[in-house]
Amino acid sequence: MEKFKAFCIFLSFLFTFLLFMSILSLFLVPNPSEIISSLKTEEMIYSLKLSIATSLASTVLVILFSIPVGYALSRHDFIGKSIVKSILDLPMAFPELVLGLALLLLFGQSFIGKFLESFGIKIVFTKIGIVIAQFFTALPYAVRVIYSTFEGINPRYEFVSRSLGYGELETFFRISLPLAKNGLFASTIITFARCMGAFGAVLILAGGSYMNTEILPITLYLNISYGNLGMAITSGILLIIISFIAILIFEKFEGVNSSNFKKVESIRN
Amino acid sequence: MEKFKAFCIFLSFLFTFLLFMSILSLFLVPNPSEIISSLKTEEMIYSLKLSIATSLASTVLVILFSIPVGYALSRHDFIGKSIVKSILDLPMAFPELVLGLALLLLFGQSFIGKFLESFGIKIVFTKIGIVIAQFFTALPYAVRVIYSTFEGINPRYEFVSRSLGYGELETFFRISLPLAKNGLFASTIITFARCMGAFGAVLILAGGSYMNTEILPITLYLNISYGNLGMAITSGILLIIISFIAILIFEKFEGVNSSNFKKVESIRN
Amino acid sequence: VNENKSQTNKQFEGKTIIVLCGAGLMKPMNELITNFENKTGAKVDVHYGGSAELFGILTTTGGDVFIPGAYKYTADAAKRGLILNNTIKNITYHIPVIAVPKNNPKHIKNLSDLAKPGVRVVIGDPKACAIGKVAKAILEKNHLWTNVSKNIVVETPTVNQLLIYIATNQADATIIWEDMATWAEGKGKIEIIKIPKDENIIKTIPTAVTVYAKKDGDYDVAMAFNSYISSEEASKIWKKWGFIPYNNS
Amino acid sequence: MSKLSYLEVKNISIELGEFKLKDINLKVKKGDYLTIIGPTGSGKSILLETIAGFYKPKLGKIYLAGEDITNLPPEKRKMSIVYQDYMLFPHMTAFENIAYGLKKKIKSKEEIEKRIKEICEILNITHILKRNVKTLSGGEQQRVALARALVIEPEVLLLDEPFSALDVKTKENLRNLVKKAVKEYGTTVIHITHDFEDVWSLADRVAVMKGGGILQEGSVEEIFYKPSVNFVAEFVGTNVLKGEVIGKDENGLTLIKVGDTVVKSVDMGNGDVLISIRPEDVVVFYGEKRCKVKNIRRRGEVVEITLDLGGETLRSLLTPNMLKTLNVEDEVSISVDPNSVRIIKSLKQKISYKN
Amino acid sequence: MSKLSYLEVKNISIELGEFKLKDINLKVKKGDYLTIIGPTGSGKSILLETIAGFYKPKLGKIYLAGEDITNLPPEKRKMSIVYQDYMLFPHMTAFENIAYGLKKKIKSKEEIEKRIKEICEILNITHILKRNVKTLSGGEQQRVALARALVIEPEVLLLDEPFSALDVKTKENLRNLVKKAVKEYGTTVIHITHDFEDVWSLADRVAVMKGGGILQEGSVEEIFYKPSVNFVAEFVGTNVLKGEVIGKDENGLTLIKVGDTVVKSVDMGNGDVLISIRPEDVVVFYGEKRCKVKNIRRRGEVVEITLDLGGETLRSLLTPNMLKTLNVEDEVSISVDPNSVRIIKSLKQKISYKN
Ligand SMILES: Nc1ncnc2c1ncn2[C@@H]1O[C@H](COP(=O)(O)OP(=O)(O)OP(=O)(O)O)[C@@H](O)[C@H]1O
Ligand SMILES: Nc1ncnc2c1ncn2[C@@H]1O[C@H](COP(=O)(O)OP(=O)(O)OP(=O)(O)O)[C@@H](O)[C@H]1O
Ligand SMILES: [Mg+2]
Ligand SMILES: [Mg+2]
Repeated sequence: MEKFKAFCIFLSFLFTFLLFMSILSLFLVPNPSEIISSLKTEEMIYSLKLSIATSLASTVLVILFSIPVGYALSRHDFIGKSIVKSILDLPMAFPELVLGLALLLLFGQSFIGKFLESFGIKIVFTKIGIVIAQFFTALPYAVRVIYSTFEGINPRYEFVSRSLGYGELETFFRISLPLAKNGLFASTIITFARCMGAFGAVLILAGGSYMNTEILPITLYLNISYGNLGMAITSGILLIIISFIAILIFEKFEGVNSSNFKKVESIRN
Repeated sequence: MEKFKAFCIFLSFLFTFLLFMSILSLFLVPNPSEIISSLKTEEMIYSLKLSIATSLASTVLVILFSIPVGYALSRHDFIGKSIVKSILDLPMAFPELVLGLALLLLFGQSFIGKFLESFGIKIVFTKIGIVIAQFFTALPYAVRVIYSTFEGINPRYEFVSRSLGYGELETFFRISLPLAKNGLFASTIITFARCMGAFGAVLILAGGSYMNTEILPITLYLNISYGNLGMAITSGILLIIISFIAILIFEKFEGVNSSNFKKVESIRN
Repeated sequence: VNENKSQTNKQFEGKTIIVLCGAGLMKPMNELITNFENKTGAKVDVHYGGSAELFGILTTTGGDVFIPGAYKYTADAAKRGLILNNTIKNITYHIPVIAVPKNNPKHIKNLSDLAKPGVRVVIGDPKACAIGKVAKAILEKNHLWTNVSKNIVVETPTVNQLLIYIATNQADATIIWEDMATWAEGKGKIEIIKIPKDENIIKTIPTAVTVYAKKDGDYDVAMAFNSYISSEEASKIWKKWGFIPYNNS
Repeated sequence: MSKLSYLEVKNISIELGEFKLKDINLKVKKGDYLTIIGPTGSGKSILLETIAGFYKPKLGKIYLAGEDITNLPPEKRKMSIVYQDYMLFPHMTAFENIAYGLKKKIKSKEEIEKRIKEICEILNITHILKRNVKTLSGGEQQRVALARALVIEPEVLLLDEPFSALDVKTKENLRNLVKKAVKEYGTTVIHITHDFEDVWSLADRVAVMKGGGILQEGSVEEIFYKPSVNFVAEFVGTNVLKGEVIGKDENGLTLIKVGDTVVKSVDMGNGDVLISIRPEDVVVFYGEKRCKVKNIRRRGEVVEITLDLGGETLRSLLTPNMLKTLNVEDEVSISVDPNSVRIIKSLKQKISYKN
Repeated sequence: MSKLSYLEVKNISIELGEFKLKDINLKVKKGDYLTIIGPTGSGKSILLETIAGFYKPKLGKIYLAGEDITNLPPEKRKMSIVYQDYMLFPHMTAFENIAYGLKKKIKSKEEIEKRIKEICEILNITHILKRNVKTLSGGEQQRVALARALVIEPEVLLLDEPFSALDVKTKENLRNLVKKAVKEYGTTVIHITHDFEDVWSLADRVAVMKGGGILQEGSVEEIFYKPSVNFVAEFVGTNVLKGEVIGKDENGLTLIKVGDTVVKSVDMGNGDVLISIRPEDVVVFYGEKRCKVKNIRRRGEVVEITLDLGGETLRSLLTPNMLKTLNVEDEVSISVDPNSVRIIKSLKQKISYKN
């Protein structure tokens, strides 16, 4: 068998194994009865529900907004584009604490915050704050991935669609988006995962208050603080399981829809 | 002008503006003299240097490893592939605290940790630990993006290269990699940014020890902890500036090398 | 850190201990460690972090000396049998104060002002962080809890958040530790209002040697370090950085 | 805008890197069939894409039915294009590709399926309709691309080498199909091709491009029988010979001496002239032995022989049956129908005609 | 392994979705030039890619110079391939694409540049060498792909419609180039084409594919003059007629009655037979009026006329000069060289020959 192929597959399994081992050791810390009883607490159920709800909402929002942004960055030229791109990438480099602070300054007692509050939209210390924090945590990743996906698509496809009578917008939805499928998959997975795991920014912007703005990462932190390790690790485990299931479903789904290139390269198997 | 185009560009500018405003407001928290004096402290300089050094090292490592892994996942079929993919994606969903604990369990007083220590490689509470923590924080992103990039490349290119006399490995370096350029750019930017901003996992695995395993996000955290907000935010600002410059350089570089599709679509301008 | 390696014959030459220390104690702790290393030849790996994170590390992989930001965590650790109970020593006092934004927009002068209508109060989550527990206790002691709790906009899991919210004007008042607030006050980010001793509840910051120290064979060094930082000699350094050393004698 | 030109390209200039389209002018009448020929890299595809609206010209205008469409978005131009490299949507099946444009025009599902069924039967691609286009063979892709463009019955059909990947039989069928469809719907067609059979069987008019410019534009007869004295003659394979008008015969036909041979022409002229003769119009027979066979080469179904007329070189196309007795170095005679001998230029000064 | 077959494809079967290559057998001698023809979608490209090593056959073996290469990686097969859709590396300039394979073989930079310069001058692509291949025209891309494959002088050259995007002139030049190169280096070539001119001017042998199988394989003469009685004759455009042997003439030539006409053949036979006649071998003249002109159609340079021989239909190819006086419904006579009339089948039972 070809050595390089073997090496690549070996590496994949190595990292999978390492991660698997480390996740497994997390599972071994509490004893099972502790996990079960933790799962049944009102707090855990609340936090689980809120986590899933906010992450889903944020993921949908992120994808909705990052698609037009990624598309604009790839297809249109405007002045200062590379600065715009860099600024949009930047939050990836922020420790979550900094991002949280920045969002707090933006949406807190600022002009924008007061403006929104006049419409009854409160962001700081609220559930909306959770979504906002998750949104800005994940947006840069999605934009970057979607941008680079559109870069790889020949604009002639869009042109053919338009010459067949479809307008700019219809063409976008019927041609550009489906062609960007791979990148959309990748960015959705990254976004959802990032939203589920977002902690620091949520903590600062939404406060992280018990049974109110409490999502799983905060439950985890709160319970470590309480000294309630069983609860803490259970919320960690729950987080892992939920994310794993979501990602697995998505990966399966991607597998079905993925490119047809592979079917033709029987020599490689 | 086409409405959809205008809308997409508007959104890009809106988010850029929001992020820009929030970053700007961060800059306004400390006063200039505070920034200057903070910048001159030995601690800040140490932390800056260490941040850059470890992030670069981790970025290089992440890219080196994620390329073969992403390639294997895209080009080869093996049993349990979608589980392997899901596990590799999973750490993106971990709050950094969980990732840090998981790594601590893996490399700490465990079999692997002791095994490595017998070779004199200490990971916990060392600079190597920083790199390891950054590595595992960023790896999943890079793997995911690179995987989805390889999915989009017609394997016939690789075949042509091989029929022209190049072996599997040479073909990979001369054809597959350059064709994956867009994705490599994206994942390098994400990786570098993520490594610069990695905090929780680094704190747990490498310990936030003063002037030893202290990188910028830790400087920020430690200084907030004893109330030195000026120093804290200065380190945040430094982090932002460094990352911005790095990303900007990279974006410019990508611009030069990006696809030629755009040159032909003059109708769009 | 330990520049004079040439000198041998020190008591603990070649030994290393791991200290888990609250991030708020970083400045004096750095100095203490340097001194300890020079004196004994031991190497101290210090690991700063939030009390909760330190507690997490302590329960998963351990460390030799445990110095969280508040007594509560030491008590939790003792309950789980992670530390040697007879080694617990208080190092400094931990004094709650009222913190308000620069210029004190709501003109807070004392604890009872926290109950005034329209004052946005943030406090630590009484279950999650030590300052929360103390703040609640203080307010209850002064029969203000019912009224103040109406003004509380958020209860935070970490003490850092409290400082951030006051410094960025998201809230009008909070109760935090004095040692944490002094620096920010010095830089004009916040203002501090002391709470009279009789209204206040003063806490301590403890240190303790863990069960891991015994397992690792670092017990002697850990014990030496544990005594050193609570010693008379150390108390000068604590004072220098604005802490009030606990009167051990 | 005159009624004569339905589609008019006026002074179009475009720059793409080092390549320039220079001052292109074209007029196409409604229902006309224009083929564009020219060497590879001469800018044919770019011109077509410009008409379709993919490139925006630096200078110049494009009019359709009198309306300035230079800045109109492609979806408003009522044109459909078949790309040289097909550009099938890779995320759709063959059927979905073909249905794509139709769905926009018609709502009725049955109607759509009916029309697709019709065109696919003619194009013989019914059996691959359910397939992912990425797995189709070259010729199948080309036919799907053709179906996609034809089925919406556009006002203007732009074809970029639409038959290049097809075998002779299929090509033949498709030519007939396109011819029929075009007649039926009065479609105006611009068709780029390298295959002169396309020109002969389909075109009303021909434009010859080279190096980003149009060298000649005219009817098929004009281009092949009276090519302009430059690259065009060579490109379309017409003989261009120097001759001298030596008088008229009893029927008023011009007598022209070429080398040692005399040919007759319906055209008028005097003095030194350049004449053009299509190789397939030359009859070779054993006669006065005025020309020498220099070369004989089988070219598929036909045979090309090169003759030396005594100074001038003439290519002639024969079917193999004529050839059985002919050998290189044989001396033969030629005869050409006077209608096929055209005087294309008077040589006042003795200029060379090689481009 | 016999010396006769340098490249041997033995019982190759492959399945791709609904399409199957069925039990393919091919033998190619060293230095031979094999063209593969067949309708689109017949599996030509898949066969070529299988030989090159892109697909792994489900069954069967491929031998090169006696060695089993079925499982050999492509880089060890000493073959180079020109893809139907070029597959130029998009991240390289034209020069880098061409140099790619060469760099692996030769180290000297000067030598590489020299060789590339040589081939590019012949292919006339010197001026585009520095360009990004994504901006090249179809024909330019095709020539670059050809250069990339030719320049490394492979043992076996696999060409998938290598001239389809080129104009007549360029195509002509490239045929000569390939011919020369192949002769010079003794390269073995397998060439897929839809253009019979490629077959006539290049091929030693021809294979005709349909529906995933090879219908006939033989020399060019065999395929065109003695097509197997099925799809092949139709595909290569040969007339297949029913006739009856009625005796011999004084020269020993077989006399065959077809409809109302009698033709002579060099082949032996008796009773009812099927004969094949190439359209271009039929001479039409005004004579005994045994056949009727049914249809006249200009096909590029030539004209195809369909004749009714009294029951049997015969197509004939003429050059236009022959045609000036011919009209539909005219009654004419035909003559065919006996060498061009081939008996391809004796009809014991009166079977129909239409596939
Ligand atoms: N984006 C571009 N930048 C630079 N040059 C270009 C670009 N696009 C096309 N060209 C060049 O312009 C010339 C004309 O290209 P075009 O595709 O129109 O040729 P064509 O006449 O269609 O040729 P073919 O018959 O080979 O398809 C070619 O030399 C091509 O390389
Ligand atoms: N991966 C695949 N899955 C299913 N069918 C396939 C696949 N690849 C090719 N085919 C089908 O196999 C048949 C043969 O394909 P191939 O490309 O060999 O045709 P071809 O003879 O080269 O035709 P053309 O002359 O049009 O290039 C086609 O009908 C094609 O659609
Ligand atoms: Mg073209
Ligand atoms: Mg093919």
